[in-house]
Amino acid sequence: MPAQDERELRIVGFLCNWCSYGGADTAGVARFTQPTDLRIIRVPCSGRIDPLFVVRALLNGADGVLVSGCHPRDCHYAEGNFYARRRLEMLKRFLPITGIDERRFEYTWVSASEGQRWQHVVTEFTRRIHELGPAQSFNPATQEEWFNLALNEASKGEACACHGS
Amino acid sequence: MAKIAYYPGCSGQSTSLEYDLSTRAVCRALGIELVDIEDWSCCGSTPAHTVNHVLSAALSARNLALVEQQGMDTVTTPCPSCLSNLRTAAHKMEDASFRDQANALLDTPCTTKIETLSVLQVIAEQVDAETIRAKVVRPLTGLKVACYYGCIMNRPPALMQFDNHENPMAMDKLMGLLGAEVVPYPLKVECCGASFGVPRVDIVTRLAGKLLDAGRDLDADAFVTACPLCQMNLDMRQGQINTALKENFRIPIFYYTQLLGYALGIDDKELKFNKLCVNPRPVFKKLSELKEAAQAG
Amino acid sequence: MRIGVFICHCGSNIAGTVDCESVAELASGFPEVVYSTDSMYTCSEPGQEGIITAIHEQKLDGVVVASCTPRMHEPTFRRAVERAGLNRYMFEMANIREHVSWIGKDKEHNTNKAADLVLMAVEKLRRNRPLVPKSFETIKRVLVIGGGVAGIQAALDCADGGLDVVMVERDQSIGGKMAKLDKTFPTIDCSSCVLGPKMVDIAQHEKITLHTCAEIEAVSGYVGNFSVTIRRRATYVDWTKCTGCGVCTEKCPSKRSPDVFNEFMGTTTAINIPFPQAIPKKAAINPATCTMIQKGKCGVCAKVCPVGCIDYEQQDELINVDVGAIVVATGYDLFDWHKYPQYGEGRYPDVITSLQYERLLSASGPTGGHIKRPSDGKEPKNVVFIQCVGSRDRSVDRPYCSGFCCMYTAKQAILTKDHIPDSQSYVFYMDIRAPGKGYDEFTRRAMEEYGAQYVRGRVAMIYPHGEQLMVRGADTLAGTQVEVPADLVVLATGVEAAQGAVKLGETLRVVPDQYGFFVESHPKLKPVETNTAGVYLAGACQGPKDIPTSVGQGSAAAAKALGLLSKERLESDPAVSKVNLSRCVGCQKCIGTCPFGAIKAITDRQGKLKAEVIETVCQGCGICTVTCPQGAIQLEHFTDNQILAEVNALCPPKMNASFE
Amino acid sequence: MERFITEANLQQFAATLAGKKHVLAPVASGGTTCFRRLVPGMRLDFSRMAVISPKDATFPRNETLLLVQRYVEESGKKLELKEQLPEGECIVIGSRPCGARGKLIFDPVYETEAIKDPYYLRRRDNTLFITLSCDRPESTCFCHSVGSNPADGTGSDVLLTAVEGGFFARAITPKGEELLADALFEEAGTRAEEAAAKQTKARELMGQAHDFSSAAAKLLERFDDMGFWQAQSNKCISCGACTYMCPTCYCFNITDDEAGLVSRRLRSWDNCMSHTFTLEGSGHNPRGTKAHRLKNRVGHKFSYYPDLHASQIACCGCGRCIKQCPAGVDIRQVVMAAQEYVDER
Amino acid sequence: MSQLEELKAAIRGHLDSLDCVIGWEQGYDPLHATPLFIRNESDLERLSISPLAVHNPATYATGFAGKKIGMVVRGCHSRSIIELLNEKLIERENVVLFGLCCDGVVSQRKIRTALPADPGFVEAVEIGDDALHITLAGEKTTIKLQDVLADKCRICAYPDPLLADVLIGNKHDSRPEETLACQEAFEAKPNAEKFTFWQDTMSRCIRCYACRNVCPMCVCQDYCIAASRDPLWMSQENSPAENFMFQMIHVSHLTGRCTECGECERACPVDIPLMLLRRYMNKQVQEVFGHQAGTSLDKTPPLLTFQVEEARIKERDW
Repeated sequence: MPAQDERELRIVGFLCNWCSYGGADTAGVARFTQPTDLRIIRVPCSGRIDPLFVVRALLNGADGVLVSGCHPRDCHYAEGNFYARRRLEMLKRFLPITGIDERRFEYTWVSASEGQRWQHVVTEFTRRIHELGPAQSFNPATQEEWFNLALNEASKGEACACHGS
Repeated sequence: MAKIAYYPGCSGQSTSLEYDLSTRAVCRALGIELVDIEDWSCCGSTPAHTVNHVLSAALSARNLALVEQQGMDTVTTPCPSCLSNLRTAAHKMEDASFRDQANALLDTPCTTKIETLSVLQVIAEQVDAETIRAKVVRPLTGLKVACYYGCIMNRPPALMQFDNHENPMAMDKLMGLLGAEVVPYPLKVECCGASFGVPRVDIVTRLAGKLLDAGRDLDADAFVTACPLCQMNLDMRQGQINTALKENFRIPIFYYTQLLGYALGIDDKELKFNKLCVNPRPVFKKLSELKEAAQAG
Repeated sequence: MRIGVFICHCGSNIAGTVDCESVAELASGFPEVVYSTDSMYTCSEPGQEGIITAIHEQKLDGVVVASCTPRMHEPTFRRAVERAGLNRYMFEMANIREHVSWIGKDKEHNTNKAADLVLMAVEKLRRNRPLVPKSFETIKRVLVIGGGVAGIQAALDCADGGLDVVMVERDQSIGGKMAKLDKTFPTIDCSSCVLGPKMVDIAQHEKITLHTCAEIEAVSGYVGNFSVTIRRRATYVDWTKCTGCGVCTEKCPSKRSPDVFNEFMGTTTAINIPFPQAIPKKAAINPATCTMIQKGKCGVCAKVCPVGCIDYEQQDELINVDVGAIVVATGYDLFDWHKYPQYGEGRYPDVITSLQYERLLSASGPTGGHIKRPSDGKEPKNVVFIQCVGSRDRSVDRPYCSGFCCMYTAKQAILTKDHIPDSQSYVFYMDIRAPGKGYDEFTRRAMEEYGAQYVRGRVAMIYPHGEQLMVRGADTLAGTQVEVPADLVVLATGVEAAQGAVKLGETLRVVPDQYGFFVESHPKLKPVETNTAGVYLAGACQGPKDIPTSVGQGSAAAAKALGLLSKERLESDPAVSKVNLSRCVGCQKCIGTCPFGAIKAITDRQGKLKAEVIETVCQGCGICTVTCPQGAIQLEHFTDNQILAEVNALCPPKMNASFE
Repeated sequence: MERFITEANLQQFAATLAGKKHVLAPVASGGTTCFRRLVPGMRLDFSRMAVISPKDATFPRNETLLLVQRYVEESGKKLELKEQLPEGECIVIGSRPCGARGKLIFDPVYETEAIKDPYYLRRRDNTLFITLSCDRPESTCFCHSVGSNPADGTGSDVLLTAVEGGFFARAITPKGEELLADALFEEAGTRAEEAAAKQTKARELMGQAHDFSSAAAKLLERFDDMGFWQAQSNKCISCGACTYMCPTCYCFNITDDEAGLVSRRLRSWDNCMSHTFTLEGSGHNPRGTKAHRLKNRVGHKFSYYPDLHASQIACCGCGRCIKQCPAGVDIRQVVMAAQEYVDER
Repeated sequence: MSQLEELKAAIRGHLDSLDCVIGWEQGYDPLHATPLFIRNESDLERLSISPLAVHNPATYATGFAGKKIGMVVRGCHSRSIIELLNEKLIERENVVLFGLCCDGVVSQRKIRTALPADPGFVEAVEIGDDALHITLAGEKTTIKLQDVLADKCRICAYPDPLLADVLIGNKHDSRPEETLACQEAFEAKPNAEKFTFWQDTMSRCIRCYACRNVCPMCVCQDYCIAASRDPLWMSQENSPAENFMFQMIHVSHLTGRCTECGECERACPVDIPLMLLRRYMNKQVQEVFGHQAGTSLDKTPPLLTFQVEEARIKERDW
């Protein structure tokens, strides 16, 4: 687990109770070793996961956000993951315009029996986030960063009438 | 029809000369243009890979590199053993570190993946059935043949990716197109004894004898093979088998290309029936008798 | 709020890789935490008592336990805090075992992670509020899907317990696979003699309504109040009149129908009663082979029927029924052995399945109980049994053991010897799995008393050799190749999930595993429950099972249904959605996305449209909460605030940032 | 004290100051001009009136009042509370007279016998205004109608007037004089006259002032006439552009944020045009519609505030609320409509 | 009869049966228009439909719930109306639509850039067929309309109202397909640049919510989650991250619903180019769901429905 050797990054997981949380439990019961960066928030269904939770986490400074639900057709609530798939897909596709690397967000499906798959997903996602490194804070963290930001923009001038940059 | 590189293999220069010649003739007749690989060398055959995988792969890779240099991406060979070696080498060299090791042994490295196909696969997949049927001038109507593929033509299935590995049908279908009656031969992919022919003739005679026995049970007039080694074990050693097993087999063993060529009307000189050990004449006799009977009836 | 935090060591399960004491110490500084401690086994009696005492002594009004997964012990601890007078929803769990201690070995990282998870739980708990369940009446009727032995047992037990039962069977008769068996192991007693009376009981029980040729079309509602639509296929025979006299089947000129009951060994008439003991003993027409239905010519059965029950115009019928609980007993199907090229892929007629052999052995079978091989009707002398055809084989995606093949193969070897005393059986096997009562003794008898030759190894190929089949395999004990000439080869084909199980699972909201078997609520502690309350599993639909286990599970499922419906009223989970009427702008988007129809539109006093949740129908998925842009409809116990509090605890925004 | 400074030197002066102190100045970026913290390297933009007023200097859009940190020590759990009083000096360069004067509206509210807002007072006392007088009024300007003029120095420490080659600078306060002592300022020479002429011309361009003296009473008369207010607020979209742009709006909101182990008490601008401004805990809202809210905003500035504070209109006439309103609501017209209202019954 | 007169006549015929008709009139100066709520003949006289009349009347539609109103709508405005109808937020029988076949409206920002001095100093405006003649501080400047056309008009695919009870003007045969170079250029920038751009741009936002309140599709009215304490999605902190969070809320709630009327960007007092976000999201919606909000009646917004097999959502496997 290379991720463990480095400084931990902040990875938020949103997991549905019935499949993916169970899958993470199964991985635990089987003692499938995983990197420790991820912290899991349990929700009843992937249909409960508002894409804005993901955005909130990213803007708060999360380095990665992982969402996992039941495989399509296997939703405990019949349709939750169908809605989730649309919502999360749109979020994933939208992120590039914000400049937030869309690789920091991923959504996937893991069933309660797929402990091994869960281990794989966590390991791979954590590896990816470590490759991307710590996320840049949206709010400049120091006065110096504020200054740099201001100058950076100021130096750009008004190249484009549409949005001044 | 597209051009395709042609790897004849060593046995095609000697023991199975008739296989090589009939293959060339048949392909010409079917519009498949075979381009010989210049300066080709041995594929490593059966012994090389038992000693060293890298060296064995390099032997094959040299030929693949030549194909690459001739500006082609696919090569065909009649011999299943060559096929197996060439495909194995190409497959192993998909692994970068293995490729580097093998290429280090070559003057000119092999950089792209060259596809190797058996001539049988090329005919089965690239020539449609109607074309063949239309070109038949000497149908094999009434001839009962057992198609024997040998053990490595389709194995391992993941590598060969052609036909059913337990019950291949490519030759059966081809012979069917020529009008032959194909018997449901159950031992299509059984081992003939292969290269035990030199050290343990007893094994070959036992195994090959069983193959012939199963064909006789089904009343087969002839065997059709696609492998030089199989053909040799069944044909050349039929006498030894008869001696060892106290049998009296007299079953001609053809290469499928020979019978295909015959049906297409290719001159016997190119098909070299005279190279066969078990006299094939009874077969042709039967065919002409049947033809006469049919015309009379 | 006064929060108590309890960190569980779980023996060394957690404490081995998490510093529980420091987690407890860190937690003492978390907001509104007034009490924090660690204990060896929090779920144990003294552990729970410790929580209760702390609630009393520290005047706690919220509790966090950091231990195993909430999917395991959340109900346990909820009951504990309830015993101490708290509302069960004033409790949160942090999963520091499955999600921390068991998956990582770095103690420092694990300890930090555990503390984070506890902080998240505390932050969520601070936004919890007491929730009180609603109660509702239950319907005292059970739906049993599948009329095999498991379903039959469940139905009889429920009916005997006083519940109305509706049984739905896809085939024409109940009885399932067991009805096709000749004898059963390890007692060699007659299968239909044991099962027959139970089938009759189903037909005669005043509390049981039976629908055969029927399938489940749709299911809605919730535990205690399911609404089920059953589709009954047209049988073209009015069963209210049919007496099962069988005249029609004798006279029917179309004899091309595949004989399903006899496992496709031969054909039967287009109008047919599958077997003499069929329940219900009624005739049905196979429309695919009936000349009247296909071509409009014939009509023989209508002419000969003494009661005039033939109706060529009959249509499928939809039946609606309300039930309180559902028992799923849809059984299994056989693996399609044609996927194995080495067994001939169907080219050799004398390679048959074990269930086909069962029909050959059966006195009611196509050969009248005389073993005759399909190719030429000769009596086989050498019979080769091949085990694990479609079991324990990754290459065909069937890695699991089908469980009972070893036993029935031993039985069939014994029966072969009984039928043909001069016969010789050979059994190619991988391992013999005979863990039941009297099972191992039984297999030994097959070998020792009946002389069955057991060969440990796989069969590589079957090929015809004269009139016989040559079976070539490995004898791994002798280390040699063996070839056995066989007159008949019987394949112990493995067990697969029943056809259509996945689709039925979608209808019932019961999840199938990757092979199509339904997933139980807990592999050990809830083997017949599913994750959908009020839906229970019986028999092989949950995984391969032999008869006694299936019967046992049928009874277990019945006990669960009886227990559930013994209550006059049930309580609904109060963790359902709730509308903040002042925030709701009446856009009705939530009504559109709710999968359960649990939200309806109402008009408030000012005449404005608002949404309202029907609490007993709401399943608590939260799709509506995400749908609502105003955040006006909130899923209780998983509100935006609660989840956001967890996010904020996990990635706190910088509070002391300078503003430019 | 009167001095002169070239434009280049003014930029230099500002940049030097910015290296030492918190300087707030109009800067063009992203196609707009706003007051923002000047960072050495940025240029001041005097070409137009900044969209957002310089109110941030004395009354920032948000400020942390209190920080709370939780932690555990050997001795037990600890809670640390830290008051966040503003520190340091701030200099506003390039405000207009209306903006500089507008901040005076705050004083009667935040510095009374009973209440002294320490956060506000500290900022006010530590902020200097170098104001640029206007040479040409915009169509939305009406400072002359609320008791001011384009060269009003009230509330400023230095008043600049654009003249040939640079700016004529006049110190208004002693602190302003200290600023002008900088070596970048030159002798004013005869530029005082040039500046005076410019100022007179600017005032002339504004034309006749409107008389708002009857507004206080007239608006009160319309207090219960919701029909009037509904008509006036038809196009209002109830956003906060007007209040947040306004140099005189002083309402604030206090909210507590908490996340994990840190909490904060935050003061931020509030907006009386928002539904939540007067939303009560019970769910009742005395100003439930945009008509109620527009009535309050206009009434407060032209009637209720003047009533309490010596007839001072709580509007500096900068016109930002008119110019930036997405729906074109014009506060002058609303007040005039009340003044001119004739009861037709 | 001019188009204006034609329109006035049409409105006159409906005035009695309607609570009001929403159009435009001149605003605080000749360069700016403002919404006009027509209730009588004298209101009607002030009606203006020049390219300066930019406001989307659909913004006000839900505020008149239960009343019957008329609206003068351009192509993009009609899309907003259709989307509101599709979401059952207004009723068809309660709106009378006076459609204007639209040749585009101006961008005040572009006018400001094109003028030699601040448009605050405008004295007179004369509107020609294809140009504006603006008198500014005593000097006359001519600007070609084409040069100051709003971006949304340059790429407008629906200049003619898609839904109208009365249609004024000549329908457009075809529109030249244009793309917005600056949109594409921005999208093509590396993440780091886009990130910095939004950081800085969002530091300018004062969270006045003009973009939200002017948006015809923002129907939460007074109950936006950005301003509520329960649920508590956002701090009142006016920082780039919180400001951006609000924009994310807005984008998220508009997914598949935005009709690209451009009002958010127009209303922004500090000129934040919000349409960069809108257009990008709309492009994704178009790609994945083949959906364009407000272009046909009886379409459900894509996030309020689903398909079991999503043809254009690829499962990313691990």
